[in-house]
Amino acid sequence: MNDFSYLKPASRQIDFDKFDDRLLLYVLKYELSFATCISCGGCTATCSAGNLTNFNVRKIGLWLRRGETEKLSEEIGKCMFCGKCTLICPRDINIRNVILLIKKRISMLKTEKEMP
Amino acid sequence: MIEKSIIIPFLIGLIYLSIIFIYRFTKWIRGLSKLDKLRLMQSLKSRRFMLSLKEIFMEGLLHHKIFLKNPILGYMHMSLAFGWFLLILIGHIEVMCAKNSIFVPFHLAIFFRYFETTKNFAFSGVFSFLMDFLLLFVLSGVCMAMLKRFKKQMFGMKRTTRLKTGDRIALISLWLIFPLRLAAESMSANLHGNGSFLTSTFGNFIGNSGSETANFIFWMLYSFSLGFFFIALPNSRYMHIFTEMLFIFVRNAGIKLKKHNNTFTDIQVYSCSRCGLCLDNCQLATAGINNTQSVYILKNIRNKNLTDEQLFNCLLCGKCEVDCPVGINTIDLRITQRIESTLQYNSSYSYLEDIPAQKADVVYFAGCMTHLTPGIISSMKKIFQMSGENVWFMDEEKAPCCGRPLMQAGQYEAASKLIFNNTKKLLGSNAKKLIVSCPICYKVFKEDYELGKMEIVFHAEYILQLIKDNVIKVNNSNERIIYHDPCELGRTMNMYDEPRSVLQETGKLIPVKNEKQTAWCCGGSLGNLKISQEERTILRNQAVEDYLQYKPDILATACPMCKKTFARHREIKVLDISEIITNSISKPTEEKITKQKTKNKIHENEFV
Amino acid sequence: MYSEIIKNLKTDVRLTEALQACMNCGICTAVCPAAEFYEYDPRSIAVSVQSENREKIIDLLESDTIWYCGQCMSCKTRCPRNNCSGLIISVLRKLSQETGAFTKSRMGRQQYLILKTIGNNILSRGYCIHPTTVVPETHPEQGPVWKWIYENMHDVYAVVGANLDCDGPGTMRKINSIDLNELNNIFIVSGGMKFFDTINHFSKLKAIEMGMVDEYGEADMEKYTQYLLQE
Amino acid sequence: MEIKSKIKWSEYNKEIAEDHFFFLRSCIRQNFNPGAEKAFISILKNNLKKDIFDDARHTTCTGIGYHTDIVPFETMQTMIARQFSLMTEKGYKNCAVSCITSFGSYNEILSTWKEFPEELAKTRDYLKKATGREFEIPENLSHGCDIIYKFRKEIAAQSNYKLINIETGEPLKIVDHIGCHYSKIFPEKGVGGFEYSKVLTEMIQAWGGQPVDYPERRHCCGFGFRQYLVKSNRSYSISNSRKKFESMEPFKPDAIITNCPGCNMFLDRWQYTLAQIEGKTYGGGTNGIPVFSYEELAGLILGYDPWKLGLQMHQVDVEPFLKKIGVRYDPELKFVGINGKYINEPLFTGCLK
Amino acid sequence: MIKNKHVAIIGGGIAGMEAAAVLAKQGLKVTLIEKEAITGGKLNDWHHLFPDFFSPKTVIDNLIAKTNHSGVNVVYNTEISKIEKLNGRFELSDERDTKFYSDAVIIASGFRLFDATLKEEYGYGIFDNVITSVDFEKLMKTEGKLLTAQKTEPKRIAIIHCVGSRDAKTGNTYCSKVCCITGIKQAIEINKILPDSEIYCFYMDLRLYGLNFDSLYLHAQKQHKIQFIRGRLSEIAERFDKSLQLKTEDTLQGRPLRINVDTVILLIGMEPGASNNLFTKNNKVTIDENGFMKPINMHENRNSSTHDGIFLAGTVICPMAVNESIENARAAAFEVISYLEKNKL
Repeated sequence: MNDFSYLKPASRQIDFDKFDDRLLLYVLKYELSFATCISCGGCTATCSAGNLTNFNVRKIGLWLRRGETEKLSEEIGKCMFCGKCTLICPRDINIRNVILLIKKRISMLKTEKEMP
Repeated sequence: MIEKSIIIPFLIGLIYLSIIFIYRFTKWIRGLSKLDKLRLMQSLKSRRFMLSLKEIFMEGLLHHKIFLKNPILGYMHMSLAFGWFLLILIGHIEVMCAKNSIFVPFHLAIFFRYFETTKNFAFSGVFSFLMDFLLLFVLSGVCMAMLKRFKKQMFGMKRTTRLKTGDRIALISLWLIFPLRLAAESMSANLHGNGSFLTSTFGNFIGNSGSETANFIFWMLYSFSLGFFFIALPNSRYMHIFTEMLFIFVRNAGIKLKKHNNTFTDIQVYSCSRCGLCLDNCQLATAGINNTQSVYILKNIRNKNLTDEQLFNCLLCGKCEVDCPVGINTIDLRITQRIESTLQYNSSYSYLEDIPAQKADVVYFAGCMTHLTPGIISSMKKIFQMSGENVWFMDEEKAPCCGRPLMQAGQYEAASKLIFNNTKKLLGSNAKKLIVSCPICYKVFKEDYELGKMEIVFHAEYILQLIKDNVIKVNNSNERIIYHDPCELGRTMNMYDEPRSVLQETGKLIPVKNEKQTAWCCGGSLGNLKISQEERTILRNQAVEDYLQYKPDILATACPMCKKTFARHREIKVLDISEIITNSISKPTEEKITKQKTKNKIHENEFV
Repeated sequence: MYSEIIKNLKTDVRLTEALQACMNCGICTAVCPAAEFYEYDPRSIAVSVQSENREKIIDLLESDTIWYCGQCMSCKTRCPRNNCSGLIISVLRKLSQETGAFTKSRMGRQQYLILKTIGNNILSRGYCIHPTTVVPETHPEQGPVWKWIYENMHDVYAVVGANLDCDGPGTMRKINSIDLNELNNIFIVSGGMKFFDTINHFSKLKAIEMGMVDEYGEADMEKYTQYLLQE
Repeated sequence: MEIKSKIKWSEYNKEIAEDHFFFLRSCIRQNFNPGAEKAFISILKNNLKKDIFDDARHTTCTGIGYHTDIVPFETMQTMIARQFSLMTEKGYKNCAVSCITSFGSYNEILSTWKEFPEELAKTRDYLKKATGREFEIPENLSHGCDIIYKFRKEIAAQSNYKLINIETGEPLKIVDHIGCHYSKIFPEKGVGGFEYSKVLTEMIQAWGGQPVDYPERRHCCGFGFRQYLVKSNRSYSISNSRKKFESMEPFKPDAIITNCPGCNMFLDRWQYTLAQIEGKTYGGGTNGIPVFSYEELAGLILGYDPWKLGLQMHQVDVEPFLKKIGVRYDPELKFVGINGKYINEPLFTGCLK
Repeated sequence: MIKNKHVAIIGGGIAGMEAAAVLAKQGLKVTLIEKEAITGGKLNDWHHLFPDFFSPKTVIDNLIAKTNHSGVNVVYNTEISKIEKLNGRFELSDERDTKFYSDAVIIASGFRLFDATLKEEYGYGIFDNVITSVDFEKLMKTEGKLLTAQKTEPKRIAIIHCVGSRDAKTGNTYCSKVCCITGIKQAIEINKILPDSEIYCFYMDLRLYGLNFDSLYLHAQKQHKIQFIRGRLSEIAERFDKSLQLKTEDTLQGRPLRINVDTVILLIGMEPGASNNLFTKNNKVTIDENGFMKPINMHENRNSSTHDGIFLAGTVICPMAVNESIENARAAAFEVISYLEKNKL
């Protein structure tokens, strides 16, 4: 038999039909202001953690909307909770709470063993 | 024998209560850490024991603090607690006199008028008068309590706590005890004439319709109400009556919550009388947030149904702690609950690379919030330039957070990682002084960092020293200044005077009604993770509108967060202390400038 | 090595065609097969080149990124500004090879492998690909039928009327030496040969840099090839 | 320059020469489907009675070298100029290009020469210096499929079979795959433009079949030049092919028709490989969906012997398809050598053993 | 006296009607020439106006009342194809050679809707479940509901911005300006009738130029859960179940994105009117590089064409919203009056 280990069929495309909305629904339930995000990037620009590493608050929001649970659980721990993003946000989104809720839901998923 | 049966309900209640008490108190004390137990033991042997007793008397019985805050409410609590206490005490003395013995059955005083139908012992008249008087005293409290339940405004209270079933049973039985005692004693007075001005009057009122049976029934009801009350008590808020005593001993022994729940949490939770004073002072209510105040948090911890939405919806401003008549550490308690609720949250700050520490005499840590108020940074730079000290601006470019916001969000472990990293850098600088311009940072540096001999100085203190040392000379502009006490600096760190002393040098400081301990929270608090921006704006407006009445030229703050919050209001000019100082610095003469320049050569490169 | 990099970039006529002004709409990435598979975003390539930011462009030249494109040109069809990221890539790749930047990335270094196969085929046979070079061992995905064809090449091609490796016209015929000569001359005159030499040159330098040398201190390109295949 | 085109593509038709073609071969086609090119010439000469010249002297256009970035643009321009020079020498003005990559390259160069005349002058100069040759720009440049498309009805008229299931009488469902460089670079060079190119679908219709649209119809097969040619990059290729198969699967096509030599081979081979890796076939059972080039399909309906067309060189078995349309063939002769001599057989055919 | 002067207005849409009413009220003789059998133009098909969901019918009814009241002579079913200046007066004629004479002309012939079939990759006219924003307005007006071609309630709806705008591939490189807010308005309308549906807007930039447009955007996000994905749609393809597969890039993430939806609404832009070219033939009226009528200058003289005496009103000049069109027409009317005053001798 031939060895096909050099071939790894894969796709990077975001597939909206396989959308993991567990985090998003949880966040929106408790922090509706998140719905108004316009991805302006103001949060990322001011972010204390983002100043030190490639942590990107705007992308956190984006991943939340795209159901990227795994990426979120990798990245969310980098936030320092300093709150600058919340002060900067032109839509007055309570970003600190959004991050807190993501952390909460991820910790819930871990105990429920729902993680992908 | 049937006669004696009236004590049974009371006795059952009392036994049940005692068992619960012994069980709980033992559990709580055993649950304290070894060190805390030692502290408790030692405090019992020291002067603190007397202090605790005094406090128990002053607060537990007289309700001195409530009295100061609200005399009517204070009287109500005092009449119930102190009155009842005296009823028991005098009652016992009466029994002792009557029986001529020190050792008398403890229940006798409770049912004395039922068993002792004669008035033939020494001072019996005086006693019966006293007892009637005390009963009247207590009854006045009961009446007020009933009134308060239905018409809280009469007591100057905007809000009162909501009741649960356990509380309701206890409340009703408590309300019934004294009227029933009055009725029972009046019956006895009617039959035996052993009453005084109150009971006799009521006894006479009954006239001929009194009988032994009715007497027995009322005394039995009285006994039942006591029994019910005792049984309901452990599951009601009245548990606080006794827990509070233990709490006072424990608190006075210097025991504090250490970032995780232990039985001290329970002691505090059970010590809460749900008096509702924390409701009135909580600014959140202005914004329509009415279910997250400390009393509800304590209740929900007890009932194990605390939600994140409640727990994290608190400004951590500390106003409730100031007012708490029991002295519960509401802030510590809440933060501990936050820590417990976020234990599973992960965090990773491996990216906090080792930025080499710079050797300096003084380190300046601006903090995240100050980075959003560049006016404060440039003022601080000017001030450092004048001081001529060798300053390292630690977070000028790569700015890690101090860790306090994480603490406030309950993520203690994550905060510790930041603290560890910052500590390493701070110690590496070999500086003697760390200057911070943000109270949020100041608090965490003071309380949670271990920086050895390094002195942690708030910028107001530092500026004050520079003024005293004549390094900075300021002009007094006579502008009307209101100083806003930041929560994290005032109520929780007790720094009230230094900022005021600084401001007095530059303008006319106007005293306002809500200052120091009772100062407003600006609404911007990082402690609250749930409040919406609209709600924050309501809080801010509440403060600003109050300040505007005094027609200030400047609203001075010592906190970048407060500054940022107030600055969104268009009608008030907000400046940080450091900015006010740099604005009012007297222009140094030419000679001085050159002198300064040579002195500050290194720093000019750094900061200009 | 990167002096005048921006100027060199802009002198390529293909860039004039390929990049008007990008408005960052992402229509190219939406259909890009490379974006489907790699951490690749043609939109951001266009934006980087448009920025004419030296650092960004040098980063690109030295990165794997520019080597992800599969040159299908799907991006060309849809662009609302008539740009073509695929063609921008061609320009960048050319520059990367001219400057030697390609040896700094794993994907870039593969150019040496391609040169050794496709380049060699072109010059020596006049074909880009020849059946004898599609060896079943290195092409397991070609399957058992191809293995059968490969093993019975002469017969199978003859049956379908091909003229494998023979003179005269027809399928897979042998390209005679006169035509091959013309081809080689074209490569010499038009810069193709020089380009081959450049790729060879920088690959050798890389091999030496990586310590792959023979006993005379010359680059050991056999070893380098093996390294690239394993990389 | 911004082109202000308001072409209604569904009504657009490109110009395709009538007769007298100079044939330009494809490297990949010759390698993997040598019978198809042979059939193309035969169809033009014998069935359509056209003049097509197969010049032994022409070489690769170096398009694969260009798109793998080892051959500079100038060199490819000169190489293509040499092909034109051979054409000019033989007195032809119309090119018939077999390869899609070449077709794209020829068009790219013709467009460049139009847009930048200095590039044309430079190329003339290079060619002259290198070979002493001169050349004329062809009047018409058509891909092989364009020509078959143009004469699809004539072919249908001469055909022995139709793309109809002889048992059910239903037209066969056929998906088309257009090589990317056919009209993605220059939509106006393709029949009907790019989005809904008619070049293959109208062939299918003319021959009795039913073209089927599917979501990933326009997606690249995944060749990606360097992405396939370097072994460690081949996951790119298979991933993109898989995307296509997954998308066409619900439509249950009877066959795939392509106009590109590379796509033809890849869509055939990757079905086998995917089955080996993931155990999944797209054609039902152990077989895949047969993949035909337009010449192979034209040859089949015209009654060419499947084994002369080279259909035995496909990994996916074509026999089920042949049976559907009723082609008479001798299964015994599938794997024989020259003169009917017995040679080995492949280990297995189809996608799974 | 300019009261005897005659003004011809080409186009009985909202701009033409407004200009006609204003001029007639000033006592001028006004002929309003409309190619259809009714006035009101394309607004007749519209259901609601952005950003306040105002009724277009009210606008049209008021304009009709205004024109009737002021004595405008409305000529229906007449499409002017030629404007000429003869002996100091304008001669307007149609294909049937009906002639009108006037002292001044206002061209208010409006715009043309982008033909979405030109954007082949979006499958309009090919897939049943792809409709345009105009189709949607008509649907809402006539049936008040949105169903798929299979007569089911769509679960997911995509709204595609910039169809035929800012696109060299369709030859329109300008922005149609009103589509972004129309998309948001329609998204909200869909959410109102199909509260459980998911609605996605695919956009490049949201060009919400008007007051309250951005607050409508905020409202759409917060109250109606409309999702906005930044990425230009690349293609639409029909799946086996007749749902539609959309491909775009999530540009904020830099990754290709695929989504299956039940219905697609294409926000088609405004194109120059078909007759613009005809008008340039016999006089000095010119069109700009996009094909819209060219004013003398776009800042102070937007209503004057490059031919003295011929004026422009509404969307012949550029894409405009209803309110702008009406205001613009009013301004054109006053330009006409001052022109006639100046030339009264």
